[in-house]
Amino acid sequence: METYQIYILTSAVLFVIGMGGVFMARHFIKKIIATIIMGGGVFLCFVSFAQRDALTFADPVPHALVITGIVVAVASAAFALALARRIYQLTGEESFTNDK
Amino acid sequence: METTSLLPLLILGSSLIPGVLILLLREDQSALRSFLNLFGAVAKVSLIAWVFAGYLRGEEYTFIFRLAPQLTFALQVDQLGLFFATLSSVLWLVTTLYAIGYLEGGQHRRRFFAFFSLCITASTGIALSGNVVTFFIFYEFLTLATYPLVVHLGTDKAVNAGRTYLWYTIGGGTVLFLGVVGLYVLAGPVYFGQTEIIASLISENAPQLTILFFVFLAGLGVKAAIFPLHSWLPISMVAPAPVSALLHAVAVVKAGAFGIIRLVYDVYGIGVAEQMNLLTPLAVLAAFTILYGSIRALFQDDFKKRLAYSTVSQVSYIALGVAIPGVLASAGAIVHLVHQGIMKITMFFAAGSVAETYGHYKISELNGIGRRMPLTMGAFTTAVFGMIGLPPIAGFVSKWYLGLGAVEAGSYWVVLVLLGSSALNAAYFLPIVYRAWFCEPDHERVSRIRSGRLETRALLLIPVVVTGLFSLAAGVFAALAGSPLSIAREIAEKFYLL
Amino acid sequence: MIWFLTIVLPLLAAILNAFLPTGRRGSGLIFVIATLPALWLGLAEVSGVTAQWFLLEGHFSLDTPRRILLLLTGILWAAAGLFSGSYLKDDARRGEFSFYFGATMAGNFGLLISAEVASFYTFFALMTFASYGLVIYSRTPSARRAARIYLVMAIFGELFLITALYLAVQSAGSMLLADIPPALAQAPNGPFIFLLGLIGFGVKVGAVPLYFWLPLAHPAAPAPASAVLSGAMIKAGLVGWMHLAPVGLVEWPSLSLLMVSLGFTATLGAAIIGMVQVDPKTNLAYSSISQMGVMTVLLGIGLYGGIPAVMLLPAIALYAFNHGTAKALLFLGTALPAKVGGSWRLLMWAGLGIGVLAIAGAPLTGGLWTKYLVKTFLGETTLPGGQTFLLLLTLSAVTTTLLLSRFLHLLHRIKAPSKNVAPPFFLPWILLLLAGGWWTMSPALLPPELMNYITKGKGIMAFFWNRLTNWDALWPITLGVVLMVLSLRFATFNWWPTKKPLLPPGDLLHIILRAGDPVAKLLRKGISLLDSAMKSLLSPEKIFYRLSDDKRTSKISASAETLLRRWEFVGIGFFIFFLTLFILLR
Amino acid sequence: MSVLIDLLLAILTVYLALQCLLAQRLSQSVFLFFAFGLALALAWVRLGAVDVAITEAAIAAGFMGVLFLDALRDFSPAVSENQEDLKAVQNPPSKNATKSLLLPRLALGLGLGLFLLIALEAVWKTPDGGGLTAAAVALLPESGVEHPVTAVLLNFRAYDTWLEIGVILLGLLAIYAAGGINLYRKPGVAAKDPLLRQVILFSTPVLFLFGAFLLYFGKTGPGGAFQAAVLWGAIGIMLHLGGWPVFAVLPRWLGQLILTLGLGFFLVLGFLFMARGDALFEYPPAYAGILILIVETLAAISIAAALTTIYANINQMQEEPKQNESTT
Amino acid sequence: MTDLPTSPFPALLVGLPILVATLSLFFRPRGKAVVGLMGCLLTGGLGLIALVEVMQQGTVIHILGGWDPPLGILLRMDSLAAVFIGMTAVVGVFISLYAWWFFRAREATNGGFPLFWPLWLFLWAGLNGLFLSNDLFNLFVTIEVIGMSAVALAVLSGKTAAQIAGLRYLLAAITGSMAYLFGVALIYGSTGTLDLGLLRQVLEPGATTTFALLVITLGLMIKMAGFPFHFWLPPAHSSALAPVSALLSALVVKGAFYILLRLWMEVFGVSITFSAGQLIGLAGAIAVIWGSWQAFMQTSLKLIVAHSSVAQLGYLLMIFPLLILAPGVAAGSADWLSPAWTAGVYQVMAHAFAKASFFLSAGIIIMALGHDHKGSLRDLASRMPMTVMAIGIAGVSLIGLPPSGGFFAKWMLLKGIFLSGQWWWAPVVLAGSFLTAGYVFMLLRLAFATAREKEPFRPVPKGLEVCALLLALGSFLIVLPAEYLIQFLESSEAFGSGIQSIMEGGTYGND
Repeated sequence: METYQIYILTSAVLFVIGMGGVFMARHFIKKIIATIIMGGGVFLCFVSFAQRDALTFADPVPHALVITGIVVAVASAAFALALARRIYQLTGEESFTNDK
Repeated sequence: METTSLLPLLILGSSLIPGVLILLLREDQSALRSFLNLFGAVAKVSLIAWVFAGYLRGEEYTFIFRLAPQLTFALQVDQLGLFFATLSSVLWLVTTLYAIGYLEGGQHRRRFFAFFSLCITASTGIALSGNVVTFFIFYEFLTLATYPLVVHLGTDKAVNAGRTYLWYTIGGGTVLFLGVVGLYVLAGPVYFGQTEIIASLISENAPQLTILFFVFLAGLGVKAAIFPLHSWLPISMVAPAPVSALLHAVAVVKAGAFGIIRLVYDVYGIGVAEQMNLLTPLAVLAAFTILYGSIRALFQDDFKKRLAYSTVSQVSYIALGVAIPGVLASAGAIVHLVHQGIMKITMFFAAGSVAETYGHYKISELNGIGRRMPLTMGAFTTAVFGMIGLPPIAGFVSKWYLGLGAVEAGSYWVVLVLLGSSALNAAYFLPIVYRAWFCEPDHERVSRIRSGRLETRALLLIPVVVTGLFSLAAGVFAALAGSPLSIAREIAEKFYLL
Repeated sequence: MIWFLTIVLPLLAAILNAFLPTGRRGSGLIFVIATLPALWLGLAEVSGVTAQWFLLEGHFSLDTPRRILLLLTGILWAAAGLFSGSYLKDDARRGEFSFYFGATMAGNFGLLISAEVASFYTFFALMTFASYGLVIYSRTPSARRAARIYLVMAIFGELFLITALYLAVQSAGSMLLADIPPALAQAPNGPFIFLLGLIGFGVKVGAVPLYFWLPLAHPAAPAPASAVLSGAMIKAGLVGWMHLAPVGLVEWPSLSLLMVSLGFTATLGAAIIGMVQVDPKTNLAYSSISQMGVMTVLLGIGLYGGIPAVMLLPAIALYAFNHGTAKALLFLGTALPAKVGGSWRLLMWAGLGIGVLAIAGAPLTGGLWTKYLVKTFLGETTLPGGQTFLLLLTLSAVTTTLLLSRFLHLLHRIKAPSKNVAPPFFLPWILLLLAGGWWTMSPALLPPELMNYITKGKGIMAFFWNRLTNWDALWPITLGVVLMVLSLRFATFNWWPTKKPLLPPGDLLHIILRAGDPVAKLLRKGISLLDSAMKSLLSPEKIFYRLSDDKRTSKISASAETLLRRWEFVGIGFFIFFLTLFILLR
Repeated sequence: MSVLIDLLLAILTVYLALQCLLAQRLSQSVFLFFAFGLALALAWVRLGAVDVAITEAAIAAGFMGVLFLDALRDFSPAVSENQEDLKAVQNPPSKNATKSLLLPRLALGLGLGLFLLIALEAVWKTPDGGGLTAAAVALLPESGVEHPVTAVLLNFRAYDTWLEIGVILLGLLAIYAAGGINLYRKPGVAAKDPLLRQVILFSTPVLFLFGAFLLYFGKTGPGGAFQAAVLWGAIGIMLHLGGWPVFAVLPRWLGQLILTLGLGFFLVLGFLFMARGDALFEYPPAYAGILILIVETLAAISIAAALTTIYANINQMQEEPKQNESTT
Repeated sequence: MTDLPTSPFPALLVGLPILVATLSLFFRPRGKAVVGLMGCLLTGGLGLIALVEVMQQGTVIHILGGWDPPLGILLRMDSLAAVFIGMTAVVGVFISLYAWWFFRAREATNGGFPLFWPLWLFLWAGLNGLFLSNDLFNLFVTIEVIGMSAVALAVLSGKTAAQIAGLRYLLAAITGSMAYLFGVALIYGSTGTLDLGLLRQVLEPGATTTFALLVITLGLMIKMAGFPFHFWLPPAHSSALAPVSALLSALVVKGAFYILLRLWMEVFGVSITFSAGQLIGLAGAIAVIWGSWQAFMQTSLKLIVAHSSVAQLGYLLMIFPLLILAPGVAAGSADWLSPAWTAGVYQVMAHAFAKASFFLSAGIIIMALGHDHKGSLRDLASRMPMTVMAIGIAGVSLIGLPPSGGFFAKWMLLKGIFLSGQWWWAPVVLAGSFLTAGYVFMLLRLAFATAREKEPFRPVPKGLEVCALLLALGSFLIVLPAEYLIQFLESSEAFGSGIQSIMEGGTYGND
């Protein structure tokens, strides 16, 4: 078993955990964290492939993609967090109450 | 097919452009609005006359615009279309006059007249469509153009009526849509008159064609108010009288009936339709509708509602005639298109005038109205006798041809239906006549809303007299060359020669 | 031109007179002028015309029987018109009366001169519906009722009529009326078509059993209208029959027997019922039914073959002529006793007597003439039972005499004015008396061959001075008069009703109504049930509205949507979708 | 041995992720999230992705963590229980409600499980596509930089990177939008702890230098604009925490210039060369190195400014009085 | 790939809006609006010029940085992309003009929402980028740009409801993007390339490809609010400001659809089965029915319109089953492909115009009345005839009545359905039309009804009404050039192509 294989499996698991979190977690913050975990899984997958495809050095393209991806994900998450906090301030709600 | 002419487009434009312009006018510019309206109406009548003359000289007027492969917007001129277009345009002219008088001082006249014009545009469009899809386009356009007219009053009743009206017509349109697409898929672009296309498919695609026929029928049947798709019609009676008149006499129901004529004669061809046994169900439905409408009409006290149910019944004559193979019945059906139109419009005009002048909406209030509005009610009575099928009024002529056609085809039961309908017609119309002429007015209830030297406003009176005379003339001069009947006969004969 | 004037002038007269204010003179004259073309056509032979523009191509022409009838009609309308001009001069609704009167006149003339189906039917209908206005004219409840029944029956008749015409035209392949009898003779469904026509026109004719509207409607109208109703318009139905009947071309024993027996039933039965009426006009109406029965018989024997149409039809027309003039005279006469006083009454009674005798068929009247015609044909026919028919005919003379004596008796009871006066409308009456009498005597109306046939070539005077004929004609009348006088003289026999008729007018109607009432109620109930069922059930939009307007529906759909908006359910949806797609992609 | 480490690390990561989501208290979650980020960063290192590790640690774990931490002050101040538990205590749910929750959760769990199985199969069976290493190596000399990741980021796929810088600016704008505030409101002032201020003052230059080093080093080895930007951004955040609201002092136009410089210059440069007839973001190989360095530097400054502003704005939200509902 | 003509337009289409957006940040609110509007007009003009360019030159490309794929990124503008960009340009310009008046009218009370302009320009750039992109990862970035700017715009109003809806939207968007990115990762891992053109050549069927297809499809379905994932759309669209709602529903959701369509058609053909297409179609069908029904049941105007979007997007999904050829059907004999594609493109365009107009009209009404409860629409026809007209015309297009773009789309859809023999979709199309008519005419019905009580009524700038009306008319006018447009689209590689379904169970897991 090679390193990348371990991580590639891990990536799938992380993705699933993140997804489960998005669907099941109640609190806004947890949902946001869950999306980041999802993203973590995806990025792990990329980087694992990079390691698999390494020659003298690891495949730089996935690395670059992941860096881009992380920044994008963080920007979204920060935005989500801002929204969540704003909602809390305005209504005191910490989770979706499922009314319209 | 190759020659392209803008004349058909111009015919449409003669009402479309005034319609749009009116929409841009201010509400208080009523003189200009009336001018535009009448100008458009007169222009349309003259244009159609011009085209008709040209057509008789053997010229072709075709306008074609390709939207997509196999999807063509085509206006073409044939006798049946011109026939219908003439009816529409002439009655539009009359109704415009009437409407100007009727709505004097009313609300939202800008909207009313604008859509009124659009409505007739659609009607002419239906008449001049050269193929199924163009027909469908105008068919739906008509639905939309009439809606604001139906709900014109804006009362809850009107608005709810509009709702029902739309449910039905849109539903019908949707079904028709299915049929149109199905036809295109099966047979390619079908121009009216190209019955050989369907005929060539009959050996392979008979079941599909049968299904399509009934899909079409369901779609067209809504506007033609064939049972059980008729409910919208009596309900949409809440509209102002000119609208009801136009709706019942020309625009909407006729669009459906005209569509059925086109379907049977110009798309499927009578031969194919007969061969595939498509007509019997249509005949049965139409016959049932005729009786049903009449029976329902018996129980209506609302003047216009009774007229509406009568329309349900009368329009099905057209479908019935179409469903009976034979030149005579076809001619009867086609000529009834016009005859029913002029008679029914007379009746609605009369009903509207009575309501507008004396505020009577119910039949039970009409005692002695004949004395007070002799010309109006005289025209109405003429139309009534026509409806019953008494000569020498227009209705007799169509009924005569229908009956004779039925006998010729050996469908004796149809004759029974016609007779039953005549009897029922008499049963629900004659009481009105009786009240109008032979009952003493209930004096305390009589108060004229508007006073004047004439029995009512001139613009309300002239149209009703004119259409009343029309319905008389269409019967008395039926044999004259150029009368509706003679044209209808020619059309029908052409269908059977093909 | 004259053909159109025949129709147009009455219509113009109708409109003109409708605007003539009450109390103004001249309306009678206008009507008379309006009848002139018809009279001219009735007298002179004018070749027919074709009006291609009219309706479904109009043809107008006349043949002998119709010319006779047109003449009759013209005379009657002229007389009645003149009569009405003064009779109704001060009536508040005269304008209206004149309108319907004129329109009816136009219809009546028109149907006689029409030679093809469409215009015939047109004018027939015009006459039928315009005369509604005459029937309802007095606006009394009984008139309204009579008018309603009249209308219903008229429409009933029209329906049969139009069916018969459809079928006839179809089998003839032509709209010309002249083509119809041969076609019916050929067509397998000819008898059926004729039967339809028999019923359709039978309503107008007042044939058994469709006559019951007649004793109500004819008396309801004012006297001049009654006169034309009973004298002229009733003959329109006869014309219709004559147009359809393939006389001499076929042998339809059952139809023939049917007509003959119905005719005799009418002749005798109506006379008896008429006798027990108390209103002179009702009495006359029954008499009309009775007399039409004789004509029915005549036509009936024609359907058995053997007698050519050119013989029979003019004969029937002549019978109708006699009856028409006399009946009109009597109907107009009903207006007289209350107005005519003094010595004028003598003239009046004489005139009425002549009328009665003419109908009864007394010697020296046209009645004898016409009765003789009937007798001749009854004798000639090969229809089984010819002798019985002759007997019945003789019997009918007795009953007719009784009936009409009863009529005179009823008139007699009307209180006369004490002064020696004659109303202005007495003059038209006299004119009618003269005209009717003269034309009845004249043989000119008949085609020579028929004339020869009847008189066996001996000439007309020989016929009139035939002792045997006179005696045959005279004794039943004498018997009738004697019976009448006896019954009036001796109280034990005087069971004539005075206040209330023994049988209500329109006898059969009451039975029909009694029997039909529950049926009608049931029918109405059924229809209204059907109506309400259709109202509620058969409007899919209502079901839809109920569904969509229901609070619950919106609640359910809203909560479903809320459910779908929950993250858990989104997740479940996600996985379901995922797994399904996964399986489908494998 | 190394496999074992990797296995352990993998299990740890998964465990932390799970715990992070399952934790009862929100604060636990946030701390576990920190830990998760670090574990993931370790994994990156194990996979030879040092750049990614730095980015992850700095941005995903660090920056986001700080934001979450900051948010903790906000949510459920008294008890950091989960909201639903709190509510459950306040009004005990009916039996139905719990039942209705249980079933969907079970279904969800089942779905997740199946999804996981399928996902595992899929990743396991991934064929070897070979990647783009060879292509990158081949073109590296033309790129103007020596570090392949930087080459990809700022030259080969400069477009993505440019868009990404745009995303950060966009994120900032979005957060403004989320706050329902106007762009020109300046961040307020935070707490003034003297000790903290000292520490911050001290660490600022260190961080700055380290960031600059990373930036420059990015040309040849791991490190680059983002990593530097995070460090510089950290300065901004700390200064803000210490009561020196950087953007409050700067003139407005300058602040905006700093924020947009990276994106703008990047693009303008691209357009300039495009005007010359080249493609967008096509640099002449000769100047590529220096141009990339400039772009990177400016990008780093902008990103740092953006991160600072983001923090400042999010941080400030709580202090802002409840805004009057703007009626739309 | 490189033999296609190069054009600067693709780069400009993405670059310029962002440049203007950046520039606009330097201005005060008023100036921001002016610059923003100018930028919008510029971008719109650019889009149309680019469309003309493609019409003249055929497909053009722009190799970013001069690096060829797979290492570099290629912007590719074929006729399909050009049409979408052109549509975005037209709709965008009108919405921008509307927004200009809209925000000016409320400047006094709400400050005029200056942030709208940069965000909208970012969004526009993202959309253009998305239509042009030929790279899986770049697509991810563009959808993130779109997603974030869209959510930011959605919450711009600052209302609580908008923010909750926005957060839901954002989380859904992130989840969708992550799922998409997971698929991208797997694809990259198994092929080593991200370029769509190359992928088509090298992608092998197998478990990984299938899974990647699955997550990508699901991710994009979430982003485009396909049936079970429409949960975020109605609240987000309905609570946003009017011009924003218009943007979101007219343009944003189309982006995800565009990618989904292209990926299915151009990339994943190797592992797609006929029945999978049926499932997507089913989702679309349910969306049509469900969305329309929900719209019918709503009580406020914007919610009606928002739910209607769900349904209208369902029609888009319904073309998928038609584009996949059942095993054994030769692509040459499949004459329904072109109609199906036409249906898709026209549905996108018609919906863009009509729905934009609808939302803009809703905004006008809200501005005039202060709220949009449907009951208050009474008597609107006499007070604001132009707006009611716009609603009517747009509604007609949504219903699919002739001769609107919606009609054309439905016509083509039905035609495709019949030609392909998949008749079971036909009732759905009809039922959808019928229900759509239900809610459209419910609105019109109210508009024509007389008011029970006179509500306060604020006058509205005429420009707003004109914009809405013109957009509505646009949904009709697009039919006029139909024939030319179809011809033009046929030059695109994807347009008119179908996927040969793999045999059931044939190639999965044979590695």
